[in-house]
Amino acid sequence: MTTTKSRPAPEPPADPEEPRIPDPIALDALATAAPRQEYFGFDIVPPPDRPPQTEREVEVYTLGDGEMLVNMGPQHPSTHGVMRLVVKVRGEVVIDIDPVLGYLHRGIEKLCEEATYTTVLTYVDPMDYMSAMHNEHAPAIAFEKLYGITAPRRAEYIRALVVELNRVFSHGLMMGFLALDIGGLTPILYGFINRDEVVEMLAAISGQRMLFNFFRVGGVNFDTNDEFMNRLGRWRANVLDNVEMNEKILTENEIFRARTRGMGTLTAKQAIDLGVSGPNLRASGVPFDVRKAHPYCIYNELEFDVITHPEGDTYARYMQRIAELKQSIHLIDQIVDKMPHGPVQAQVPGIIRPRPGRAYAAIESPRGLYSVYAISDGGPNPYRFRMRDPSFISLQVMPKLMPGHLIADTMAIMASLDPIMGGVDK
Amino acid sequence: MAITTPPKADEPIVIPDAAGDDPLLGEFGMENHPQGGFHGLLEVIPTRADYILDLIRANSLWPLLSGLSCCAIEMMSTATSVNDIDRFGMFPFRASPRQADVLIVAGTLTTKMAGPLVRLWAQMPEPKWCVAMGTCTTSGGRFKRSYSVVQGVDRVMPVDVYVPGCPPRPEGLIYGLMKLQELVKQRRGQWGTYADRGPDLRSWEGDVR
Amino acid sequence: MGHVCRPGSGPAILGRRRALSAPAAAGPLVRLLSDRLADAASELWTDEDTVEIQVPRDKIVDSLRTLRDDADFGFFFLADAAAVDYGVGNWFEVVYHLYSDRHPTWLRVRVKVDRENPVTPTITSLWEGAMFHEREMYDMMGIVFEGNRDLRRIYMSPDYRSFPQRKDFLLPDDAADSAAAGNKPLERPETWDLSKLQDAAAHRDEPEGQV
Amino acid sequence: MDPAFVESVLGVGRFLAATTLLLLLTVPTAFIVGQLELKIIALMQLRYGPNRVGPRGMFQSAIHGFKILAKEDQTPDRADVPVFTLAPWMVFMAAAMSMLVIPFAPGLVAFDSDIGVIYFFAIIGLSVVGMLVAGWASYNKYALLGGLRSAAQMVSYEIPLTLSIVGVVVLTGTLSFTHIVEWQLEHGWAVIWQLVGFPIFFIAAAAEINRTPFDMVEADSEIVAGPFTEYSGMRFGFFYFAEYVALFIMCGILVTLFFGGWLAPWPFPAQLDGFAGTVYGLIWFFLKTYLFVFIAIWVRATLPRVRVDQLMGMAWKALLPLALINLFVTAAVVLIFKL
Repeated sequence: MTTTKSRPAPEPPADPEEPRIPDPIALDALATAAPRQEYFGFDIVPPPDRPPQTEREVEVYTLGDGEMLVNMGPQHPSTHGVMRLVVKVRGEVVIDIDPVLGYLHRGIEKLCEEATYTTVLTYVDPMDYMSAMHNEHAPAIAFEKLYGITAPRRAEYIRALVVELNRVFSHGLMMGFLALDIGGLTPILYGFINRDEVVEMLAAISGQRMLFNFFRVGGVNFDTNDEFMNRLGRWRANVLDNVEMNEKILTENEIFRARTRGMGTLTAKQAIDLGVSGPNLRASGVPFDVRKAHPYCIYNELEFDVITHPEGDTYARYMQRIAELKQSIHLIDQIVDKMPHGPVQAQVPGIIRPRPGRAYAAIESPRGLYSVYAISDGGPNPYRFRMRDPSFISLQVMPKLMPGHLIADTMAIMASLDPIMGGVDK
Repeated sequence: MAITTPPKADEPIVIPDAAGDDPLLGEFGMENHPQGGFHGLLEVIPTRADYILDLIRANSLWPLLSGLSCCAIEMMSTATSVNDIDRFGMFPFRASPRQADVLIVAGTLTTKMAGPLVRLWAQMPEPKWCVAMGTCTTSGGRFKRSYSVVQGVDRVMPVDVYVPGCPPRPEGLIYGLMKLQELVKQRRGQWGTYADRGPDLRSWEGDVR
Repeated sequence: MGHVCRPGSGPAILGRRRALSAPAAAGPLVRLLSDRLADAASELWTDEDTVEIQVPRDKIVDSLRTLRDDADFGFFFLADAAAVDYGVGNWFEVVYHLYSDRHPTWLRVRVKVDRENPVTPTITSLWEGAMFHEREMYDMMGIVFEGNRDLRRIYMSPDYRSFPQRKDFLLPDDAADSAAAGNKPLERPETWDLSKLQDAAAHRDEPEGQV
Repeated sequence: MDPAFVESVLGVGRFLAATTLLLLLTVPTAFIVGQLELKIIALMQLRYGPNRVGPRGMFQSAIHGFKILAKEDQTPDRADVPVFTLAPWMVFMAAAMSMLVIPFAPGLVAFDSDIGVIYFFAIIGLSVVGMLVAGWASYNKYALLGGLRSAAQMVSYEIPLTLSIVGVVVLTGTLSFTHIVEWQLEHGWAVIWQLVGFPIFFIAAAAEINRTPFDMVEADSEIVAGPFTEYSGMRFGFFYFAEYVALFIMCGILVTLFFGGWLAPWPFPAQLDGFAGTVYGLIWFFLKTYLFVFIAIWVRATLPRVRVDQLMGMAWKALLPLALINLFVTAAVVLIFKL
């Protein structure tokens, strides 16, 4: 057998009948004992056509008096992609909720272990597809740490610029999605007008509209060009009007306030305990922003404060996003003012082979702390590439927030957490 | 009594294919209509009605509100103010598959999602069409090698129009949907043939790659 | 602002090396660690913004509790929990990244886990948010967390039987599965004929991993 | 032959003809209202809206309607088939039959009943039965939730809706829509006398026909399409028509009760005689009705949706007491000033 890889070939297990690892929860026994039944993703509510495996599963799938299970997803208008929620309700009141993930699991981490350091940056793009620039930022920093170089200063400024632009449209669309889930048709369209301007601008600098593939190890792919700067100027001239238009239709709306105030209150202690980060954490009053806590890129050269809201409810999370959106626009102004001249790409070879080592890089994505842990074994591709996606962790709060609310509120609360399933499922 | 010669037994009865030689066809602009061959005045009305129905269907294609991943954002962008597919009568994204005409598979199809997606497709009433949007749905794309990705949605269900791109621009999707309109008008879609066979409702969970 | 520089054409100084020494700010944390966690922490190592320790498996919960609750440490936020497979014959490793607002560095805690018997205590009693991390590690690596009350598969379907992120789980066109090894995936019936896919589960347990 | 018998036969014939005509009228009404909704919402969202079918896309809603009729009609496996089939008819007929009593112009009313108001509320209330059984028969949890929501919502809002009209009835002293309009010819539009009754009616009517912000029943971000989730093809088409026809009818009743029906506003002569008068009345009636249709669509493009408990709380805590006070004050005024 000729192998083209540097990895050691796996050793076959001694006895193919024996499972490779002991299975304490007897999954193998289940799989062999019961004949395999038809298993459609959403036909199994209730009960699953297999015995429940864990205490928690027993808890969710055991029905009390007058309760029923409603299955939302994987195709549901407001699960933001292909998440599936098993909701236990009594009447319209939610008793318990069990998020079922994995309908978009594409195995990106595994694929990244097979890719070179440059191609990893293309694989991570579709993860959190609303903030592709952020997805590339953390691996780029981590690989630069592994390789022991830094990007030129102009490249760092361009990185900060595109990343903040990305944050603007991501937060803008969150407003729209929240309104859509509450029943307002129009704010999402206004949000998309803003988003279209920004992505066309980013397409002018990177060449792609959505999955930009703009970052490189040791810099960025292209310098700014005239079209980008023109579009940036035009967009900057009227972006605040656009945001204000959306705010008028939403923030000052009495129905919207009644639907969001006091809904899904997340206390600071709960939020920290559950690992919530980003705007959701700051809306609970915890001033944790990676840009301030561990300044990366050029954020220690920019002036900004960590915005917090003390309430922790859906409305606070919404207001937090708007405040951060405006803060990002403020940051963009500063970045453009301070942008130095110079090259945008360090000299690195085509195939990077860092020395063996480990590197951890965290950035503040629009959904929170997005971090990358990369291990190099000296080869051309990372030995292990791990991504921590904020929306994946944020989804854990749903069983804590939802019970006691109505079905209509589950959608509002989930939209306010702003999960993106591409990032959740990797 | 007039003596008529019966056709010989071994001679096949040939039904003349009217396409091309019927002057009425050109008059109705139906030369290329595959079922457009009509042989007498009586068949004018049903055939013409069919054509009108095709026109109506082509101009009112309601997509199902179902996005799988990244392409879903561009699919929504297609429906918004800048690229407005409401112009073609495609706007009301129906949330229920029972009222949808087009399934736009927007995004990577994973093995876990394959079963639900096939089921969605089966729940849509005929006539229905499927558009595979993005490279992942046409071939697996950048995730082709992955252990949990179906390498192209056409492995589990028929596809009428492929729109490649990662993700395609909204203009690209609009172009694909206009191609679908042509296809509907010419009755070249999958649904006629597919309806005879019926959907294959086996479980795909964890099996398809 | 209009300055154009084609990638790779800059002067050589651009790829300047990063500072290799640990920042002076990490000093207090290193001293604290060797002070209070002397019996648990070993293999202390610092990066430019990370301090790394290794903790034995049976002391991990206590160590993490100390790190979280001790006012001088103040690592209140669990930033990441991940598993690493060091290959057949080696070991697994569970890696925790912690954040504290008192120290300017991340703290990385590594725990070795036996690969033949991958069991380690859960930390959901400390941070409930570790639940999804641990479910993901169980799903992807097969590491079992003792005491976790919801250890189900989170990504793959419940009847899936292998652990994809282990190093002995190979992707389809890996070496063992390549044409050079005599395998021609396009000529295999199951890659294109759906009707023959029912026994794909059988292939999954083959030494080559899932087909 | 007995003239009374002839008259009754003629009456039956007239009734049948009028019913058929109105049933036929519902289809273009639904198309017009649907087209308005498509186009107006598009313009409010800075889009073009449909512009391919017909001049300026005018036939788009008709195309949608015909397309729905030509689709496959599916019945879920475990549905209650007869009920599942009858429910759309019930909703559609409830909407269409209530059109009978609307006076479009002087003399142009299909069924000029002395108890038109009672007839109207009896018939329009039937649609709740249709929605409820549609939700029940679909064998779908979303549909069931939607059906129950619709029952709760409509039953609650019937009460303030009806009470707000009783004010007008007390004021005019008649239950016939035609006489109500004629009363307004003498005394001015009823909205002047019923400043509280009109907003109550408008809000309750929006809730009654499931318009935004009260579209809890088919809240597509929560319960996929409510009671219609399992409906496809022609049966869904009936719901689709009924929704728009009901919007038109509610606006028509609103105009009849509070805005003088076919009467023209102040600078114009209130009404003309003869055939010209009919046309004149029709024009004003439709103008005013479509003004309120426009307002309903405007609201839909602007407001989010309220929650179930907020919706019920509003009906029972705000609208009902207000309607009762309005009724009390109106009755007192009528009694004291002998109007």
